[in-house]
Amino acid sequence: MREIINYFKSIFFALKSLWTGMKVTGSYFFRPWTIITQQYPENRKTLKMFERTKGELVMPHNDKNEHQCTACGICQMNCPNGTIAITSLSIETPDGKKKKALDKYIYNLGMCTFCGLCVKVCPSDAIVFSNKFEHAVFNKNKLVKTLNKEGSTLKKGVE
Amino acid sequence: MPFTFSIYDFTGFTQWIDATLRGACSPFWAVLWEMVIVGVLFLAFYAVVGLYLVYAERKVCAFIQNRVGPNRVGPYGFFQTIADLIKLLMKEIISIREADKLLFNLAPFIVIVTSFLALAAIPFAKGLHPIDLNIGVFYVMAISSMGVVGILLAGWSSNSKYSLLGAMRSGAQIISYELSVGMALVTMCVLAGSLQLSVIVEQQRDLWFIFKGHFPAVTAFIIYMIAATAETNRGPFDLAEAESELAAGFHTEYSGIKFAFFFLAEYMNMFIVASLAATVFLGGWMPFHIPGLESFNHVMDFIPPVLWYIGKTAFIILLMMWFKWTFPRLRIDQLLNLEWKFLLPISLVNILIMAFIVLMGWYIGL
Amino acid sequence: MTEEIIIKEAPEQEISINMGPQHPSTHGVLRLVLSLKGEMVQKVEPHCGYIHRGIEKMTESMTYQQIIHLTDRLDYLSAHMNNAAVCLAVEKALDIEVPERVKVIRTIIEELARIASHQLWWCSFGMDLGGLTCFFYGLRDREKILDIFEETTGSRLIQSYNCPGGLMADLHPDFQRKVKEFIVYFRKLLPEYDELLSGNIIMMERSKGIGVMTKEQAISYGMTGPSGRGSGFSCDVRKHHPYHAYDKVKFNEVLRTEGDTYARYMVRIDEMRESMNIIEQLIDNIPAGDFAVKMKPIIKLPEGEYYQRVEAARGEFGIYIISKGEKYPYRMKFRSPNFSNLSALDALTRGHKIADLVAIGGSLDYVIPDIDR
Amino acid sequence: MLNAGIPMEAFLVVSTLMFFAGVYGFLTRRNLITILMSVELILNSVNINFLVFNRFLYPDKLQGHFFSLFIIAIAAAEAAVAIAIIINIYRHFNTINVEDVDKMRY
Amino acid sequence: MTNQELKDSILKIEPTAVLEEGKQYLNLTVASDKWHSLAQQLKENKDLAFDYLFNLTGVDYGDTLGVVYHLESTTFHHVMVVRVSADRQNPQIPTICDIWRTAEFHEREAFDFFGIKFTNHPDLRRIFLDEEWKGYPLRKDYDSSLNQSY
Amino acid sequence: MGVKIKSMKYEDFEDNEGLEVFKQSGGNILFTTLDGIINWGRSNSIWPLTFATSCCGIEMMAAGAARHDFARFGIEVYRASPRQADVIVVAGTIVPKMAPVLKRLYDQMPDPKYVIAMGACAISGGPFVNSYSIVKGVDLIIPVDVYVPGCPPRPEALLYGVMQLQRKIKMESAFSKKNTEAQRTQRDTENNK
Amino acid sequence: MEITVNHLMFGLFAAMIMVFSILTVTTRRILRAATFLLLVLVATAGLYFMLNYQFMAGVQLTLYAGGIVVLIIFSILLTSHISQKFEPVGWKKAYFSALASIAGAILCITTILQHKFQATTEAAKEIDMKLIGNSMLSTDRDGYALPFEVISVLLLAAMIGAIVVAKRKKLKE
Amino acid sequence: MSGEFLILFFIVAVVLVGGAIIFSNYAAPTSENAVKHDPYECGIPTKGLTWLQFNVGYYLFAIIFLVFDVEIVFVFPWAVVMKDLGMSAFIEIVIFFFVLVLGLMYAWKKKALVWE
Ligand code: SF4
Ligand code: SF4
Ligand code: SF4
Repeated sequence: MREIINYFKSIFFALKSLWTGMKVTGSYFFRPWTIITQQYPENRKTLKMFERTKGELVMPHNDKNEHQCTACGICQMNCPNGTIAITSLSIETPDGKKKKALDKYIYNLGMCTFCGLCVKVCPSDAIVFSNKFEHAVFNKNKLVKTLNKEGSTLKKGVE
Repeated sequence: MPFTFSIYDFTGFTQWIDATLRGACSPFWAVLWEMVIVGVLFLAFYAVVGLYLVYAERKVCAFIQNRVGPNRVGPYGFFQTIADLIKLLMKEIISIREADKLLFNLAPFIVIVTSFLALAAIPFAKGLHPIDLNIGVFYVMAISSMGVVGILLAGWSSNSKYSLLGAMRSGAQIISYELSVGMALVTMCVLAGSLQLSVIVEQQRDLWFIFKGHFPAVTAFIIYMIAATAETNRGPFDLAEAESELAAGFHTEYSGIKFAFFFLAEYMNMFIVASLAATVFLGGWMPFHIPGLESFNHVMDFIPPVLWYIGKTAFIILLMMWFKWTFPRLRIDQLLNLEWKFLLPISLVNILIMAFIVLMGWYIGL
Repeated sequence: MTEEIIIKEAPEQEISINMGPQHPSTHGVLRLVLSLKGEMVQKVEPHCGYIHRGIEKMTESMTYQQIIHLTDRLDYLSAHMNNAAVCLAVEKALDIEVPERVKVIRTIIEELARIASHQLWWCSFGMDLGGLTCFFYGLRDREKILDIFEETTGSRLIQSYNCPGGLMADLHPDFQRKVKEFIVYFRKLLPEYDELLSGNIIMMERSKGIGVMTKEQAISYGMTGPSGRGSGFSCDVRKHHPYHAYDKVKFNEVLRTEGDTYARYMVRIDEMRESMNIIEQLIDNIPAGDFAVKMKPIIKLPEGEYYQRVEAARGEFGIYIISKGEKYPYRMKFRSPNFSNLSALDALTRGHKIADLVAIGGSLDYVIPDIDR
Repeated sequence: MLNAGIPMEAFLVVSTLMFFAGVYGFLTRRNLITILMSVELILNSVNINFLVFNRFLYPDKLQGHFFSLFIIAIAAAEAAVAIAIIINIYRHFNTINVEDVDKMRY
Repeated sequence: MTNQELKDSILKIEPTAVLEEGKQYLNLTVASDKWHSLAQQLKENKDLAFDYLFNLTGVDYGDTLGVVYHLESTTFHHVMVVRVSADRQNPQIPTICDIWRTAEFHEREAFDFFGIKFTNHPDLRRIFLDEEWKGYPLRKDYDSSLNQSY
Repeated sequence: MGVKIKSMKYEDFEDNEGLEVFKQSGGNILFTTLDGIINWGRSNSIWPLTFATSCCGIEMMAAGAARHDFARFGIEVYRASPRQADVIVVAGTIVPKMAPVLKRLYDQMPDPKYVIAMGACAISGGPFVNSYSIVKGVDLIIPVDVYVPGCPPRPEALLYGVMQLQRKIKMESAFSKKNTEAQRTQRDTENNK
Repeated sequence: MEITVNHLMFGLFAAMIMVFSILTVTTRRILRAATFLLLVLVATAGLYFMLNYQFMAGVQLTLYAGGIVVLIIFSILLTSHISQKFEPVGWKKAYFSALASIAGAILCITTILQHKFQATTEAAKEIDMKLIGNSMLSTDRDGYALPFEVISVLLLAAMIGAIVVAKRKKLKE
Repeated sequence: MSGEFLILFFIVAVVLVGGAIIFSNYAAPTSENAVKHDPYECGIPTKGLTWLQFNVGYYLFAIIFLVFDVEIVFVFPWAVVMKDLGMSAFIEIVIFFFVLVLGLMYAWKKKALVWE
């Protein structure tokens, strides 16, 4: 007899626990306003990243097409996997001294791990992270970018 | 025969077609033409139902899961499954080395043909009943009991371990649960005293069977729902294609359109069991009536039978989807346990209770 | 003269079947070779290395700051804890006392990461059992934590937020408010997890009494973290060898004695509550101060050996550094919790069914890159 | 109705062919399961005959109908036991070939 | 148990062992042929009860190879580091995976990376790398060009 | 332009020059329309293979979850069997031991098939380029259609990558049978010169 | 005689039966044999259907096609592998068996064709389920109540027998 | 509509499947490579036979299923007339079920219903 009672008890318990679960899912089904989906391409205009979001490395240029990189190479040295390659030329300053200047700041977006070391160690704050995340391309080579703009020069006063 | 089209009764419509055709050509050709028309219509119906069930499932699960689901292909993602179909049609079909090609190709035929034939016996509305056999309930059961062969063949002939394992599982599962489906239906047949689906529907003119048969009918309904979910291989009984265990189960090796047919058949089977449940338990296309409340019944009569039918079927399908997206999956031994130690004994007893109630005349309404 | 080809194998012979590397339930690229008899698992042979990336060798040519970005990627779900181990080891070796603020922030972030990791485990465990909706609910709540992380650290998953001597950046001003909001939110939603899965009869049937491991076995296999604590092995590093601010907060070590899949499951669920307790104790009194101490640009550890253990989301994470006084470590070894836990898989699953194997695997919650390193 | 215009002999010829196909299989097959299948063919053809005779010769009675009904039931029971035995043999001898089983008896 | 007491009781078991106190933990160095029996004692001795092996590291010391074991007692919470070294040409160390089960995988790892052979190990194969992998990558003299297939 | 993606302007996309390379002439009107329909179907129903090796896989999961919802694009149907998958999202590091497996999985997929390389590891080896056990980019093993940089890329970035893939699919001509493997490989190597 | 849909149906079913029953006994792959058997049985159900024995058709489908064949397929799945093929039957044996069968078939068919059956030509009535049920449960002369009960005993015996046989441990080592 | 339509539906279904497969075979792009037609096993070449041996588990259920399937078939005619025949039918079915339940009990006791 006890067995039979247990038998029905177990059935009852099982049905109850199933119903508990169904209540949860069912309640969401009937509350479509709880949907949290961001409709990405539609909300592109309004989509705001957090300001610290690391999307890609950029080198800010001011309106005179000047950047702050002294081509010291510290970032290149600190980068753990060789994402950054800096080529520099030596130019002569007006007062006759030889100085290193940035020729090309090559940054391989397809390799960067966004560890943030380069930005942290840069003595002249020449590079920052931007929020842009839409980078997908068809050709891997497109991911290798030159950060300094064509014809840009070093900002005055940055050593 | 005049042309009478009414959404409340399709008999006139079908008879008109019949008469026109017979008037126009010889009986043989008339029948043939009729067949072609029915066939094409049915094909379209089948495809539309299949595709939109898939769409519905995706939307339902999306809503349950707090997201929106497909919404970029057409308005509200309405053409999503059509895109899928086109893609699958244009997808390479891979044949498997050392597979038994004949059986490998035969398997999708079997699953589709059985679902097609079973669908043929479902009464959609008054007069919209492709085949009205006097063994209707039994016929649907018999036909759908053959679908499992397709699954077993698919699993075996793919020459892959996962497929075979999945096929064995779903084979054992489907045949086991078929019993309970049958028992639940028998219970209702005791009440109806007939197997003919049209008669069964007619009998529920005043009140649906699930209310007429009260306690045993409700039990039978629950058993039917569980067993039918299991028989269609849907979650939480989807062991055969248990993603987390067996990759894709018995159709692991099927690609392209052949896979699509298994996919489609799964949904059509769901539709069939839901229709059968709607017909046998919830009164098919009969409106909801409460004996005695004439004005209420009149209001209900205004809703066309097709809508009643669709509504009930949709409700049961929704219920099955709700199950699937809520519960974790059972293990194979638990699954068989559930059938053989719970559902089968209970439904055996339930038949006796129903018989007793019928014997004593304790059911509601006569 | 026989008419058909007789199969050579004996009928009840075991056959082997591959699960993975590409398989939804191995959580990545673990490969399990199962010996089956029918559906009974006779033996499980884990084949690792499908994502062996040679991190230990790479560390031998990296500075300690750079190593952080590798420890991040070991067990990416408890990246903070792994980083903290490196930082703690370096700080201890150099005798640097980090500011209180750093300690508290690290603790909070670690606990948040633990919750996030357990949430992800919950989704994937639910998915392993076939409850697909769990996946979405778990990840939905996890997004909140990721937002908090991103706001402060700039990345969602792999933050590289710790650095020897402190943190990479200060907290975002919104941090405290958001964390508090999250705690309120998650306290409300955690019972839903129980309703959906923990209390479900199918789930209980599938996990109770499955994959039982006794305490002795657990210790012998070195099973740590929630998996070990489910067997009653008190192995919480936060309790026994406190670091950060863990000695200042009150929390319970969640222990269960059954040692089955369900116990491991419940330990994690309860740990989420415990983590929320810890965060609540700390979030309102984050001391002011610097977020890092000034370090030399090139860190050289004095010659010697250092061992640092922390409690990652999956168990005890340890790093063992042999330094020869250079800026690169001479040898660095990571003691990853998953690797030890994995070694118990065979013992756990013998005699169970394939479906149980999936459930047990889910309850061990392995992260493959952490195993393979 | 459906059988209108089809002579009874046509049915009988079909069933005869099926019967002898079964006999052929029974004689040539050496695999126990295929032998079982041949037997099923034979039984099935007998069933057809019962029903055909019933329909065409005694359309008002149901004897043939019930006979075939019971034959099918018995065939099912027989198949169940036969398969159980076959599988047992297979588990024991690792073959279901009659000749091999014969040889391996001791 | 303090480190001093530990020292005493271990020396009682194995007089040839060398014990010294490191910065962090007590260090023990033992010859490889004595190691297995000592390990047995370390675990089974009621006062020592080192039942939890939480780390096993292979190290390339240059002229020799070595294995470092980190042991803890879950009852007394004392920790000890054991060092066993082996020669470079034919490194052999007795396995302890019969004592601490977790060592089975860790030893395979050490074999994989350093080529240290653990005698009596039930299943000593490479664990992470392919069977065909040439050389032992974590040895200092490993030539990384050996296996460059990609 | 023949390629339109809902809610996104042509100019909003990166690498439009790269896209032009894939453009194939469709032939006569009938074929162009047919191409249009088929490509519409294909591009809107990209079923991925469940394939994730490491961290990026988690972000791929996040992309499928409620917040970002892959399903909106009709690509939520993750298939565990390569036979039914259209795209393989290589999410995570590939090491030499895994490479043959990946190749095999790719080979077992039915045509037309696509590959998205997600994350720095899959593109170039990422953080592990200097390791002894790394494949420096999956394009060394299988032809890649779209590269999604990041470590890990945000879910939105992956969605963006998927849209790029949709654009690429829409450029193709369904009947010219240019999608077969050998031609693809050849074309891709040319592009990546 | 005008060709009607009936003829087409009968032709289809008859052809299916003849072709597939021969294939069943001659194919060299065991699961194919089972599949062909299934098709034969389904076609037979079609014939029953044409005879207007709808219930029998249903029974044929459920028990034969959906029951016995499934069981057979199950046992095939257990005992054979896809790469197994029967060796062709020895020609002597095949020859004699075929001869015997064909001779038997010709004999029977000629007998059938020569015998004049008193067949009714009227179209078949539909057999109501009620009729079947009534005569199955009635205890009078045309009733089958006793067999009905005996079937249950038979099933019991079959079940017990099958379980005993299947559950027995290996006979000897 | 009547029975002829069964065959119609049969043919329509066959045409649907066959047509789609044939169409797909011609229209879809194809490519060849060495492993495409190998069985899938999570990306690892299959070793040994692709064949799993099963123990008693599955087929015992198939056998018991068959028995109960027969039972259902025989119960259907009974169900139809239950209402009309009343008591006698009820008693007959009780006996019928009783005997069957004996079988089920036996199977239960013999642990034939325990999947292994
Ligand atoms: S970016 Fe900064 S660190 Fe790098 S080279 Fe320029 S100035 Fe130096
Ligand atoms: S973020 Fe890290 S990986 Fe990227 S460029 Fe900077 S240092 Fe290199
Ligand atoms: S790219 Fe970065 S996030 Fe992605 S798998 Fe590689 S290390 Fe992990």
